[in-house]
Formats: sequence, C-alpha cells, structure tokens
Amino acid sequence: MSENANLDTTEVLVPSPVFAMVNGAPFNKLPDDLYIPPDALEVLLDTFEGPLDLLLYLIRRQNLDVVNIPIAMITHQYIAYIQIMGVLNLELAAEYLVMAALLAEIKSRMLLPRQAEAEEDEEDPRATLIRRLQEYELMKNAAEEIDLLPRIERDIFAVGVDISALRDVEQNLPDIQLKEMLLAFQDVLKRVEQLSHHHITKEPLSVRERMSAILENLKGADSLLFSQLFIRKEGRHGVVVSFLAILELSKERLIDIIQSEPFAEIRVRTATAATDN
Amino acid sequence: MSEPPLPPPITEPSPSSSVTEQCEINVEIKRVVEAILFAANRPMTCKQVQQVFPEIEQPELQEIQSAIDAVKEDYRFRPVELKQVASGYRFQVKKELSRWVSRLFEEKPPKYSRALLETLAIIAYRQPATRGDIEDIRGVSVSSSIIHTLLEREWIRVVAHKEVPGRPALYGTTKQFLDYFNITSLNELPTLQEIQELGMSLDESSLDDPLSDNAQQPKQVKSEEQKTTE
Amino acid sequence: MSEPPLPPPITEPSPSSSVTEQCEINVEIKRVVEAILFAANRPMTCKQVQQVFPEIEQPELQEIQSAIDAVKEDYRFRPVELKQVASGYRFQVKKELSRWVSRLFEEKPPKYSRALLETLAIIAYRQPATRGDIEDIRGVSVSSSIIHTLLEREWIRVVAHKEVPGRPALYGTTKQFLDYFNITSLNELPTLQEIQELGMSLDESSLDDPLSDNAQQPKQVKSEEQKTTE
Repeated sequence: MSENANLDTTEVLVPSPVFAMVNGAPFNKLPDDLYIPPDALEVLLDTFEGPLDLLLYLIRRQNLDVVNIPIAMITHQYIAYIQIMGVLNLELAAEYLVMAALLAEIKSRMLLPRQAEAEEDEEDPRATLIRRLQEYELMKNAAEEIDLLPRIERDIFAVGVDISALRDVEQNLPDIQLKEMLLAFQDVLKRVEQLSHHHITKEPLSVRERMSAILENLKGADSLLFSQLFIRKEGRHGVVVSFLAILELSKERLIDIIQSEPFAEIRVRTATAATDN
Repeated sequence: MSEPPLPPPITEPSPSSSVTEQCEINVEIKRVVEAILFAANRPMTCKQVQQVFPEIEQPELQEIQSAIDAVKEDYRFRPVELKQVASGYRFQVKKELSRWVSRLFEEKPPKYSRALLETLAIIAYRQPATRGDIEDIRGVSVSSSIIHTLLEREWIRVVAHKEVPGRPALYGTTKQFLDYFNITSLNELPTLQEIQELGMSLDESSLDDPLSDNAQQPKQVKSEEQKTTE
Repeated sequence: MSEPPLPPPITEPSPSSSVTEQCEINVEIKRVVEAILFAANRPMTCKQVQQVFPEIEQPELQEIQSAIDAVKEDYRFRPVELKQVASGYRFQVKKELSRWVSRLFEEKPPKYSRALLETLAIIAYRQPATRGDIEDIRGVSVSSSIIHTLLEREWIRVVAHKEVPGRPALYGTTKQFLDYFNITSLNELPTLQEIQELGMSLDESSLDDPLSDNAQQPKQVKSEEQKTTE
C-alpha cells in the first residue's frame, strides 16, 4: 500500500506517464492552473479539511467571490484534483465524490433552459452550495481566530505558590445528625413492620447498652461472678437494668449462667459453642 | 520601563479616624484574599473566596470583591496579574512575559489540528450543535476522537439531546473553554461579523444573505446543567 | 564560568561606561525573574533561573541573585513570600496565613450513606448485634466497609464474639458514640415507640426523603441540628 503510494508519487515527478483518466481521456499533464509542484501536491491535498475546504481553496486562489463562482471552471478544476488524489492513492473521503457529483449536477442544470416553476419548488443547488461555502468559510476563519487567542500552556502561565505546608490538613469526617440516624432507623422499623415476621422487641435502651457492657467485661475474663455484674452505686435502678440485661443475654444465648453446685455462687461467662449443644 | 514600587506594606493598621470611603478595604481581609487567590491553583469566584473563610468570620461578598479589586490594582505593574476569566479570578504571568516563561517548560504546548479547531469553532459559534450539524458545516465526517478530545479537555459538554431519531447529543462550550482561552464570556470571542470582515470581502447584497441573522455574538447555551458546572 | 561578558539588558541598554554597582537592579531582568519564580511550580536555584534565559541573553548569576533579592524584598510584607529552601527559591503563602488558606484544601466531607445510618441505628438499638442480625433486620447485606467505617470512627466496637460457627463479632456502641451525639447514655435516645411517633409529626414529604436538602422543608421540622450538614 505504502509502496504503491511511493511509486505513484515518483511517477508524478516524471512528466510523461498518464496521471489519470479524465472523462475517459488520458490525462498526462497536470492542469496548468493548479500552480502546484507535484511533490507539494500530495502534502497539500492531505491538508484539505474536506470538499468545501478544497472548493474554497480553488475559488480563493483565483480571487473569486464565493457568490459568483464560475461553476464550469471550478467543477473542472475540482474534478481534476479528485482524479489526482485518486492517482496518488490519497485516502479519498466519500464526501469528495459527493461534491464532485453535486458540481456536475449544478453545471448540467445551468446548461438547461431555466424553468421558473421548477425553481420555486426546490432550492437552487447553486445557492445552497454558495451558502454552505460561506458558512464553512466563516467557521474556518473563526477557528483561525480561536487559534490566535492567547491560551493556557502556550501564552498564559498560571502562577503557583507552594502550599505543601498546608497540605497535611486533617481530612474532615462526615457529620451526621442524631435525627438523621433516627429517621433512618424509622425507615428500618417501617420495613420491618411490613415484613412482619421480624420482631424488634422494645427493651429499654439502657438494658441494651448494659448487655454490650457485660459482654465486654466478660471478654477478658474466663468467667465473672454474677454479683460482679452489678454496680452498687447505681442503686436499685441500675441493678434492675443489669439483671434484665443478663436475662436478655442469656435468652439470646450470648452468655451462659453457671452454677457448679447447689448454693454455689452463680458465675457468668461468654456462651461457648459447647453449651449450645 | 520604570516600575512603581509595591504599595506600602500592609502591616500598619489603617487609621480608623479616616473618613470611611465606600470601598475602604479591610486590610486583613485583603491579605487573606490575596493568599487564597495565590494558593488556589484554579480560578476562584468571589463567592468561592468568601466560602474559604470560616462561617462565623465570613466577610460580605462586597468586601471580598473590594479586596479582589484592590489586589488586582496592586499587581497592575507586576510581572504577574490577577485576571478574571470565566470561572473566576486567577493569578497568571503577564502575557508579554510568556516568551520567557514558556522556556521553563520543556514540553511544547499542544498544537491543535485544523479539524479540531474548526469543530470547536462551530460548537462555540453555533451551539448547541449536534455532530450532524458540525458535519453539515464542515462537509466531512467528524472523527469521534475529536469530540472525545474536546469532551475530555472539558471544553465542550453535552447540554441536551436533540429529540430526533437517535437522540444525538447537543454540544455546547464550557467555562473551562473560556478559561483556557483567557476570556470571561463568549462575548469576548470575535463576532462573526468581525470574522467575516477579516476574511475576504463577501458581497452581501448579491444573494439573500444567509448569515445575517447569525452574525451576532455567539451565545452560551442555557441549560439546567449550567448551574452545576459552577 | 566562561560566560562571555553580559549582553546588554533586555530592553534599555545600560550605559556601558558606568561601573555597575553590586546591587543595581536591572528592572527587566527582575521582572522576568519574578515571573519565572512564580510560574515554576518548584523551587528554582539561581542557576536554574539563569538558564531559563536564552543563551545569548543570559544575565550573570550575580545579576540574577540581585534580582531575586530584590523580588524577595518586594514581597516582604505581602501575604506570599519568596523563600529559600534547600532546593532553591519558591513563592509560598506566609505561615501566619496558612490557617486561612488551608481551608481551601479541606475537602467537603462526603455524606454517609443511608445504609450506614441504618446500620448504626440498629447497632445502637439492638446491641449487641452481629452483622447477621443487622442484615436480618435491614433485609439486605451490610457491606464490610460500613462496619469498618463505624469501627474506625469508634462509634461501635466489638464487645464479644457470638459462639456460633464463624464466631461473628457482636457490635455495641461506644462512649465516643454517646459523646458525638452529646448524650450520656443510650437511655437518652428516643424509644422505639417515640421513633414511630416521630414519624407522625413529620410531614409526608420529609418522610419520603427526610434527608433531602431543606428545599421545601418546613423549618421547625428540620430543627437546629440540621444546620451543620452542608
């Protein structure tokens, strides 16, 4: 593929061989009005951004006004370019061929006598083409203007000061509000109610809290005396809470309550797998 | 080229007896604002600067604005300037010094292809535009990689989808696009009229001028996404 | 240094006859040096600054040093300063302003997920509870990261292991949990009954999404607790 392309390129440099077939006729000489040395041609053709760009180039090169394009001449030149692009094995986008067809159509129309009624029905393809050329040229120029704007990395350099000393700022942790948690829990409770086979019993929270505390106390120890689980200074209320917590823990099989022999002191220990059996 | 000295040091408190002008600057606020703008590494709006202050000590927006203006003035003759771009104020090296500073960086600044720049221009001036619109204007298909690059650079964004079959994305430009090109709004781009005049003269009268209604300023696409870009 | 004699200054040529004083500052060099130091984003030695200049225009090291010293002096009372560190000179925010500027980099704390709040609530109300217990109540699995987060914040702790296969951890709330919510005991949390009644007092929209931003929320429902969540 690339070898082919090279071959063709060298062929271009040699004047004699046939470049292309135009309208069935051999084409062995570059059109005089192209003004481009053949080796530069390839580069140039490659840089066209599309058929409109090429067309615009052809028009502008002759200082012509877009609105007065001599369709016949431009069509001729355009097709010549397309042929050469084909010969040079340049990748030719289908759009170029579509444009060639459009130009040919416009040219042929202009040869026909005008039909007023028909023209009202459909838009003059020449006018459409002119409008497209104008719009494309406008945007092409706009792109050039944008390219000229000062821009970061090329003309604009941001100023930086060292902030490494500030970087080790402690990362803030999310805040939550008690209410948020309660509302979340409320949702849970609602869902549980709907499912209904779950039951959340309504022990006082102090009992729940105490349950955790007792378990934690048992963590280090092999077992604790029942009486050690009560804190005297908490008074009657505290004793009740502890007692309920012990009962609940036992019920949930989280602790074992052991009495090794009648009237011996009751001991409490973390439930073991063994007692589950 | 003589350089005016920096304004007097900011240490001494301003005499409180002096007549309070409308835009009297709180010296401490100004110091903090200046430090924030230097440290931010991104353009900061007045509001964003305000929010850097702890809630209980937040100055009024007006105070922040006055401080910013004062800082801007302070740097008027320095080699760096406080410049307002689309997404806020940023310190940058003055343009006339860029030829020196660019030598700091070994990497050459990226060059953008004509295809990319044309696509960008069409989106900037004709937004919101679909890929099809761009292709219609350019007369060739637009490669996905160009759109991808523009999206990735955050110069364009999808502002909506056109309600036609396939629901193609409608693209518009972003604040980052404006920031990159050192302007605050699309209004600062050359108008199409100016561009038209720059280009070779077009005979406006000879055809029904298809561009007359479009020759105004490019307009920013409004969409609900706009707010979130902030 | 086999540097040829200093080329004339960048703009105005200094009278070549006059003896250059040690600390006479070339204003243009100083401007470029200041811009370079600001744009560099890294500490720059005197030599490195010198090398940013194109070879034919390179000032002598001594001149660069004088320029640096002059710039340093200019910023003596500004909120940023030119500071010499081990690997050169760099601009940095003055230390006394760091308390303000550091707030720029405080990332907005993320919000905890609904799942985390529920998990925490279940542990608070149903402790000691295993992960399995929580999953039973919530009806969905509980991710390890939630438990991990709660443990890390020290709001929950492992109080024991349940003696069933796998010995799952039993979680309970901590003293820190109570402190965080500013209560002395779990008793101060509303009872389950109260929570259910809490629902009645909240209007419908807030029930659907009680954590939604205060947009349409009646103020009295949100209460003062809400304000810190941003």
